[in-house]
Amino acid sequence: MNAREARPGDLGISASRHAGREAKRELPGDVDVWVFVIGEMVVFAAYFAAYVVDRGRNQELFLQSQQLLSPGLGVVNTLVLLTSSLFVALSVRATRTADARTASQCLALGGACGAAFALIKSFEWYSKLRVGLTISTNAFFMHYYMMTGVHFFHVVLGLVLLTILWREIHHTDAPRAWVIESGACYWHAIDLLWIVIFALLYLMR
Amino acid sequence: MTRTATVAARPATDGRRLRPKLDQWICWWSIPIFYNLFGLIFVYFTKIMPPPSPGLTQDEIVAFIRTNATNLQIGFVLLALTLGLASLSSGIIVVQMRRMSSARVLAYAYLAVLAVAALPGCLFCGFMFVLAAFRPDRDPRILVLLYDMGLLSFVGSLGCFVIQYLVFAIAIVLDKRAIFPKWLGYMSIWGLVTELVALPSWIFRGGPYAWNGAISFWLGTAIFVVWEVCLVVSLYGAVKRQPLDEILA
Amino acid sequence: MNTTDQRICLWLVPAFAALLLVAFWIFPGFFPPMSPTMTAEEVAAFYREHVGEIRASMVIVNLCGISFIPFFMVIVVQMQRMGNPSRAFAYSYLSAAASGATLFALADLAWLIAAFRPERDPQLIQLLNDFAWIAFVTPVGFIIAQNLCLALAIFMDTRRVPVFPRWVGHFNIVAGLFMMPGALAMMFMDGPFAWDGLLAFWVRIGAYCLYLAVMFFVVRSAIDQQASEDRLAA
Amino acid sequence: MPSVSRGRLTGVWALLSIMTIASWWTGSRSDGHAYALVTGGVLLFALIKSRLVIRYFMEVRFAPRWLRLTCDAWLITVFAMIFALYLGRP
Repeated sequence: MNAREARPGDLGISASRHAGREAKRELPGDVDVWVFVIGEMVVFAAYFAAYVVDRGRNQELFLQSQQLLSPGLGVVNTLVLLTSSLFVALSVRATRTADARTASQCLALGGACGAAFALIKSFEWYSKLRVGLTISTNAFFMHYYMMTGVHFFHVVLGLVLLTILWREIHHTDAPRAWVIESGACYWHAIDLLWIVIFALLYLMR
Repeated sequence: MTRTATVAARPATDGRRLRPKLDQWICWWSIPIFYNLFGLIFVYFTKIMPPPSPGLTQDEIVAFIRTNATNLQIGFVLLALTLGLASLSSGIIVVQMRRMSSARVLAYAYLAVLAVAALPGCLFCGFMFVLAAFRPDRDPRILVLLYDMGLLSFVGSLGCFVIQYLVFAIAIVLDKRAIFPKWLGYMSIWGLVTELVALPSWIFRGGPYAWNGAISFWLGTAIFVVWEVCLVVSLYGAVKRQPLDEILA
Repeated sequence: MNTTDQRICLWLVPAFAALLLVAFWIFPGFFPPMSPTMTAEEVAAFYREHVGEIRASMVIVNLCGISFIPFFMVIVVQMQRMGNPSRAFAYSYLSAAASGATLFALADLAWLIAAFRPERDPQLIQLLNDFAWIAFVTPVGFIIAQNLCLALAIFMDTRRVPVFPRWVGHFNIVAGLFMMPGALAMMFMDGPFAWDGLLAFWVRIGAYCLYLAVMFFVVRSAIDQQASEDRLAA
Repeated sequence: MPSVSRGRLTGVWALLSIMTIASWWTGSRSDGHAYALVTGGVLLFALIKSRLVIRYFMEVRFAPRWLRLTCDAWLITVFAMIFALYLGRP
C-alpha cells in the first residue's frame, strides 16, 4: 500500500503519536496484516462449520472418538500458547517504551512457548498415530488432524514471523513499531483460533 | 538480403513512445480472457467444476462420461487451443515482479513453476477425460481409472501451486517499492493454505475434504477466485503506475 | 558480446532435426499414420508386429524430442534485444516453450510404455496408444502462444534496424493458424481432423517443419546482425 | 499507540488460564445427558476467552470502530453458527 510509506518508521515518531491517542484511535499494526488476519479467521470459520455439521450427523461416533484424545495435553497446550501470547504482548509494550532489552527477552520467551506448543502437538500426534488413530480412522479424526494440522502450519509460519521480529529488534537501532505490532497481531490470531479449536475438538459434548 | 530492403521500407515511427505499455496490456488482458474461457470450459462444457463426486459407482462414472462425451471433447479442444494464454499471464507477472526490490530469483521461480504446473495441474486432466470420451465403450474399469487420474491430477497437483503462492508472497512481503499491495502477498498465504487442505482429497471419497468437498473444493475455489480477481486488479494498478521513464530508459 | 553460444544452440537444430527425421521414418505408424478407427486387437497386433521399430524410433524421440529448447531460448535472447517496451513477450515465450516441450516427452513415454509389454491386454495397449497420439497431435496451444508472442514482439520492435524483419511476424501467425486444427483430433475418429487426417496430422507437422526451417535462417541472420552490431560498438 | 498496562496484561492472562481450566472441568461433566448445557458452557467460555484475546492482546480495544465492529461480528457469527449447527443437528 502506498499509505504504508507514510507510516511512522521508528519509535520516536510512534512516541509522539502517543500524545494524540485520545483524539484518534489507532490501528495496531498495519491495515494489510488485518486484512490477512480477518481473512484467516473467516477461513477457519469454514473449517469449524464443516466440523460441527459432520459432528451433528454422527454425534455418537464423535463423542466416542473424542474420548480417545488427551484433554490434558490440550489444556497444557492452551496454557502454553496463552503464555506465549502474553510474552509477545509484553514485548510489543516494551517496544513502545523503547525498552529493547525487555522487548527482545519477552519475544524470545514467547517464541520458546510457541515452539513448545509445536513440540507438544507433535508428541500428541505421535502418540495417537502410534496406537493406530490416523486421518483415515473416521470422520472425527479426519477433522482432528486437518484442523490441528492447518493450525500447526500457522504456528510454524508465526514462529518464522517472530524470528523476523526478533531480528528487527536486535539488529536495527530503531525497530519499527508497526512491524512488531503486525507480527504480534498475527501471533495472537493463532492463539485465538486455537482457543476455538480446543473447545470444539476436546471439550464440546 | 531481404533484411536491408525491409529496413528501408519500414517507417521510422517510435511506436514505443506512442503506446509504451501496449505489450503489458496485451498480456494483462490474457488473464481475464483466459479465466473466463477456463470457467466456460470447466463449468459449462466439461462439468468438471464443481467436480462430480469421488464416491460415484462404476456405472455412474461410465454414465457421466457417456452422456457428457461430446461436451468433454469440445471443452478440452478449447483448452488445448488456449492454454498458452496462461504463459502470457506469467509473462507480465514476471515483468512486474522483476521491478520489485526483492530478488529476481523469485520472479524466475514463479515463471518456471507455472511452466511446470500447466501439465499436471490442468492439461493432464484434459487428456484423461478426452481419452475416456474418445472411446466411451472402453472397459468400464479403464474409464474409472481415467476418471480418477483426471480429477485427482486436476484437484490434487498441489506442490506447483504451493511454490507459486510461496514465491509470490515472499516477493511481495520483501518488496520495498510496493509494486503490489502488501495484502496481496498475505492473501497468497491463504492460497497456499487452500492447497494444504486439499491434501486429504487424495484419501477421502466423501465429506468436506474430498475432491468435491466443502473445504477442499468450494472454499479453495472461492479463495482462488478472490485471489485471482485481486491479482488482476493489482496488476492493472502496477502497470498503470509504472513510470514511463522506467520503460523508455 | 560473444554469440558463439547462440550459434551452437542454433546448429543443434539441424543436427537433432535430422535424428528426429530418422525416427519419424523408422516409426511404422506414421506412413500412413495409424488410424483412430483401429480396434484394440488391431492396435495390439500392430505393436506386437512392429515392436522393434517402435522402440528404436521412440528411443530416439526420447533423447531428441526436447532438443529444440535451446533453439527456442535463442529466440528468447533475440526477443530481449528487441526495442520492446518490456520483456513481457520474451518471458511469455519462454514459459510457453517450456510447457509445450513437456507434451512431447509425455507422448513419447506413452508410446514406449505401450511397446514395453506388447502382450498386455489390448485395451490397455490401445489406451496408451490413444494417449500418445492425442498428447502428440492435439495440444497446440503452447506453440500458438509462442508464435503469437513472437509475432507481437516483432510488430512492436522499435529499433531502427529491427531484430527480425516484419514478415517473420506474419509468418509466425500464419504458421500458428496452420497448426490449430491439430486440437480437433480430440473429437474426430476420421476425416481431415482425425489425428491421421490431412489437416490435423500432415498440415500440422508440415507447418511445424517448415516453421523450424524458416526460423532457422531468420534466427541465424538475427545472430549475424547482433554480432556485427557488437563489432561496431566495440 | 496506547498500550495496555503490564499488570492488566498479566491479569487478563491469569483470567484466560483460569477459564481454560474451568472449561476443561465443564467439558468433563459428561456423566449426565445435559450435553447441550455442557457444550453451551464450553462455548461460552471460549467466546469470552476469544474476546479477551482480541480486546487486550490484539489491542482492538484501542482500534478504530470498523475493526472493533468487524471483530465482534466475527465472534458473534462464528459462535452463533457453531451453537446453531450443534443444536439443529438432524
